[in-house]
Amino acid sequence: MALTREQMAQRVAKELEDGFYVNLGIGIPTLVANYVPDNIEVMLQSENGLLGMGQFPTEEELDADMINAGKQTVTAMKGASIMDSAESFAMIRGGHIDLTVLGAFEVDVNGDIASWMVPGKLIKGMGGAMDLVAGADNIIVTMTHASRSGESKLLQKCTLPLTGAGCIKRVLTDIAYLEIEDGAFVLKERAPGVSVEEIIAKTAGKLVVPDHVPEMDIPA
Amino acid sequence: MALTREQMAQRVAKELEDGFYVNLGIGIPTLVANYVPDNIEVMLQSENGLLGMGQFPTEEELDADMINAGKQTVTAMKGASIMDSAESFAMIRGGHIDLTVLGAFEVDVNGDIASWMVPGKLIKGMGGAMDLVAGADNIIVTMTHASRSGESKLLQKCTLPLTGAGCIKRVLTDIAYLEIEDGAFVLKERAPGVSVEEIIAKTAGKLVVPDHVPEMDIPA
Amino acid sequence: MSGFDKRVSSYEEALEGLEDGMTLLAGGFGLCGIPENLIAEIKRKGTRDLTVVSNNCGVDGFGLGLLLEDRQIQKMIASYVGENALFEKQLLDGELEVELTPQGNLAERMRAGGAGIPAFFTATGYGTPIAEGKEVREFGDRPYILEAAITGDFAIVKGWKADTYGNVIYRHTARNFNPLAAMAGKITVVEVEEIVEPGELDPDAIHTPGIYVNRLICGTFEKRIEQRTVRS
Amino acid sequence: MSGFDKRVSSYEEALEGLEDGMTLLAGGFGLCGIPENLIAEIKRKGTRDLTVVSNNCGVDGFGLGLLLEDRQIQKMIASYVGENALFEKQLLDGELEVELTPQGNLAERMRAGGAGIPAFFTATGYGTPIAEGKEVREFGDRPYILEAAITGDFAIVKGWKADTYGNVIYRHTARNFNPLAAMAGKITVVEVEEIVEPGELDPDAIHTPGIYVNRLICGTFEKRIEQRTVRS
Repeated sequence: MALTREQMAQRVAKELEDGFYVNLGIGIPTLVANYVPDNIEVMLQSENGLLGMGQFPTEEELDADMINAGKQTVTAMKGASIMDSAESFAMIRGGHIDLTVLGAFEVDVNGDIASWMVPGKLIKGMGGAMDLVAGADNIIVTMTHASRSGESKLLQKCTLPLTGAGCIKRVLTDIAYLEIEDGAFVLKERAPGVSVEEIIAKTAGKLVVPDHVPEMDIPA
Repeated sequence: MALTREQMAQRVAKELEDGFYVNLGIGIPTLVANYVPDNIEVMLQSENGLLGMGQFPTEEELDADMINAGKQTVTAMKGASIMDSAESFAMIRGGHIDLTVLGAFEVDVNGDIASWMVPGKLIKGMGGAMDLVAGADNIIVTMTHASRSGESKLLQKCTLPLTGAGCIKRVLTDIAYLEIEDGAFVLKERAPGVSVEEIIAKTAGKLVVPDHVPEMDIPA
Repeated sequence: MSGFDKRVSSYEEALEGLEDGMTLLAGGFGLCGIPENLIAEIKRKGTRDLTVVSNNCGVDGFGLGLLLEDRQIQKMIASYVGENALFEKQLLDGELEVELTPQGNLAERMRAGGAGIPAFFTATGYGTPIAEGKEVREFGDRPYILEAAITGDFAIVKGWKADTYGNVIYRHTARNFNPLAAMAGKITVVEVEEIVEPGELDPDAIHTPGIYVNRLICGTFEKRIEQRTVRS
Repeated sequence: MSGFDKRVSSYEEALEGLEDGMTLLAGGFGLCGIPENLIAEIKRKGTRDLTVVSNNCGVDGFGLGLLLEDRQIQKMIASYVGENALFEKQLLDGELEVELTPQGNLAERMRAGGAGIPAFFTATGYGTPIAEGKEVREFGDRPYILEAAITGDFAIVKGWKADTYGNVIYRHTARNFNPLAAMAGKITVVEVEEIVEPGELDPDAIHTPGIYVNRLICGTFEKRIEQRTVRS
């Protein structure tokens, strides 16, 4: 069975470590915050200038001057700090974020990622995505393994304009967790009940399949 | 009569305008702060990170955490701001200082300045001098016109290693006020009682002498 | 003598000298921390053919979106412009030019403009469409591209509190691009919620020193919220 | 779980992993805002062949001057080193290497190192000895030189107050190079005068966010004054 969005977030959350500073993109990545293990603490960075993003505000706490990178009203946790955009991106671009989780349209065996524009459609802009992919050593891309029409998003070479080149090492899809090594996707885990054959069939880029591919440990 | 150090500072102070942000170097430039005209306000920047330097502290105000670029204990005036060294030099290098006053060993007709090292002597470092000369549009160099042994410091080409190239437009010496234009020193004013001939004799670089060279208006 | 008192008495005076064809830097992220009254004054004033540098272009009917209504913006330099139907229409109709720049580059390019750095290398954007025509150079084993500084004829900035000398403090994430726009404007105009006397703000806590501020005005703000999200 | 608590229990632990031959960034300007106890610990520890990046090298017998006594510094990158007889002697004897860099470049190079900018252009130093061997390029009608970022294996930093998460506030001009060193250290160690609980410091007033801080310790400081100047 393909993972739900919540299960994808749960699987990503297993990569969190105590004391990690984490930037979560919009969509599935945002859900990761709901599954931080009880025994660790992480701090969320929002690239508009907030390190230590808290939960959404109550009606009483609502404050137009406190938003996240998705422009949602938020709160600051105890121990938060607020900075201007240059300082916020200094933090990102200087490699100080421990883990960045982002969505994508396509990823390829070279670690290239395309996530910001589809030619022919209106271009809305890359926001902070190019900075995030260029800045972090440790990025997990989350996306469905294939498009709705069944086309693989794990390619030999991205077809869409890139967000960054050679920067992605880990991909979690709805059916597999893979790492990018030496010009190939290496299949590390499969979603519960998903066969290796299905993953092979849905992966367009070079795929390395070890002898044993464990199922992910995900609550049903 | 050659100007005293105090008179030189007095003459430079006439270039101050109301609302000027000013950086004063060590030595004669520092004295300029004593002669700010009563009817204007200026704010002093100290490049270690203080905009709005006040007077020296009383014994009671003395604070090791509040010093100027000369490492002297100072105070902050009302309306001061304090910043880190990168922000302080952003201010300087970005051209935001209205007037910078600095000492020098040599200045030449191209606006080159040498002020930080004499080969063969121990090199102590340029501190912020290279940043200051490269950052300000409006710089006044203050120095004696000639060395103690009588050698001119206003040259056709600097002989000492430079602090900056092509950045000086105005020089106040103990005997003259000059501006650098089109590859020459233009004699604008002479110290009271100093003859044009003396200035010509003591200026090694190309000197343009207008028909009329007024005496400086300096209290005796 | 006026000394360091940066206050002006009207929004009209605050934007005196802003002319057709100029480059305008605007603080704000989404609708958070935008100089809303200064933008409204530019609409009233009718200045045209502006190049506007701002992370976003407001929404329909508010913020920089107001300047689209009478086609006052000729070119927009931004990182994300997806919130605005009129923007989309003018872009598709070829009435508006847009230069997309990554958010971090936008911030750093404005800071560089204010700090006297004409260009810097960054990994952001290497291998992407925004690297086209830009110099690539390796440092260590990594490729970087050269990005140029941005400055503006005017910067419009929204602060929280300022003293009369123009020392500004921002509030929470309304800080965002405001201090950077303030650094990079030839003429920087700041509107705030409260103006206090010099000495009332802690010198250690100033975000924008008054040296960057040419004009200061106190306004009242709607502070519209773009994505109102609350927990129960 | 320790989460974000950056506190260590001793100066020894604070500098664990600092090894011979490493590059050390040190905050401070003159003797103002120097991490004096961390420096003293490096002396005690006896780490050698250090490359030290700091605006100055302390004075005889205090601050970084202490590290000269046992010749622990192999190379000094600084803007001004004129306050120290032992420094002068070791330099003249060829026992110490020095790279002089303008103060603004030093600050900006450390910030760049922390911000992922490998190099930037600056007008500072063009036409001077420090431009030798560096690329020159014109932007507009002005020549600039290319300067490289600086990073360090360790950064030692003196703050005023911090919370246990390592969010730091500096006091007055003791700020100077400290926030920049903090950004550019692979391992950044901060000593402060007071440690408070998270939530006690205003998030809008943090100078160094805790993300840059790996280790935090509370110390007592002599705060020696270099030029004691008072008015009567």
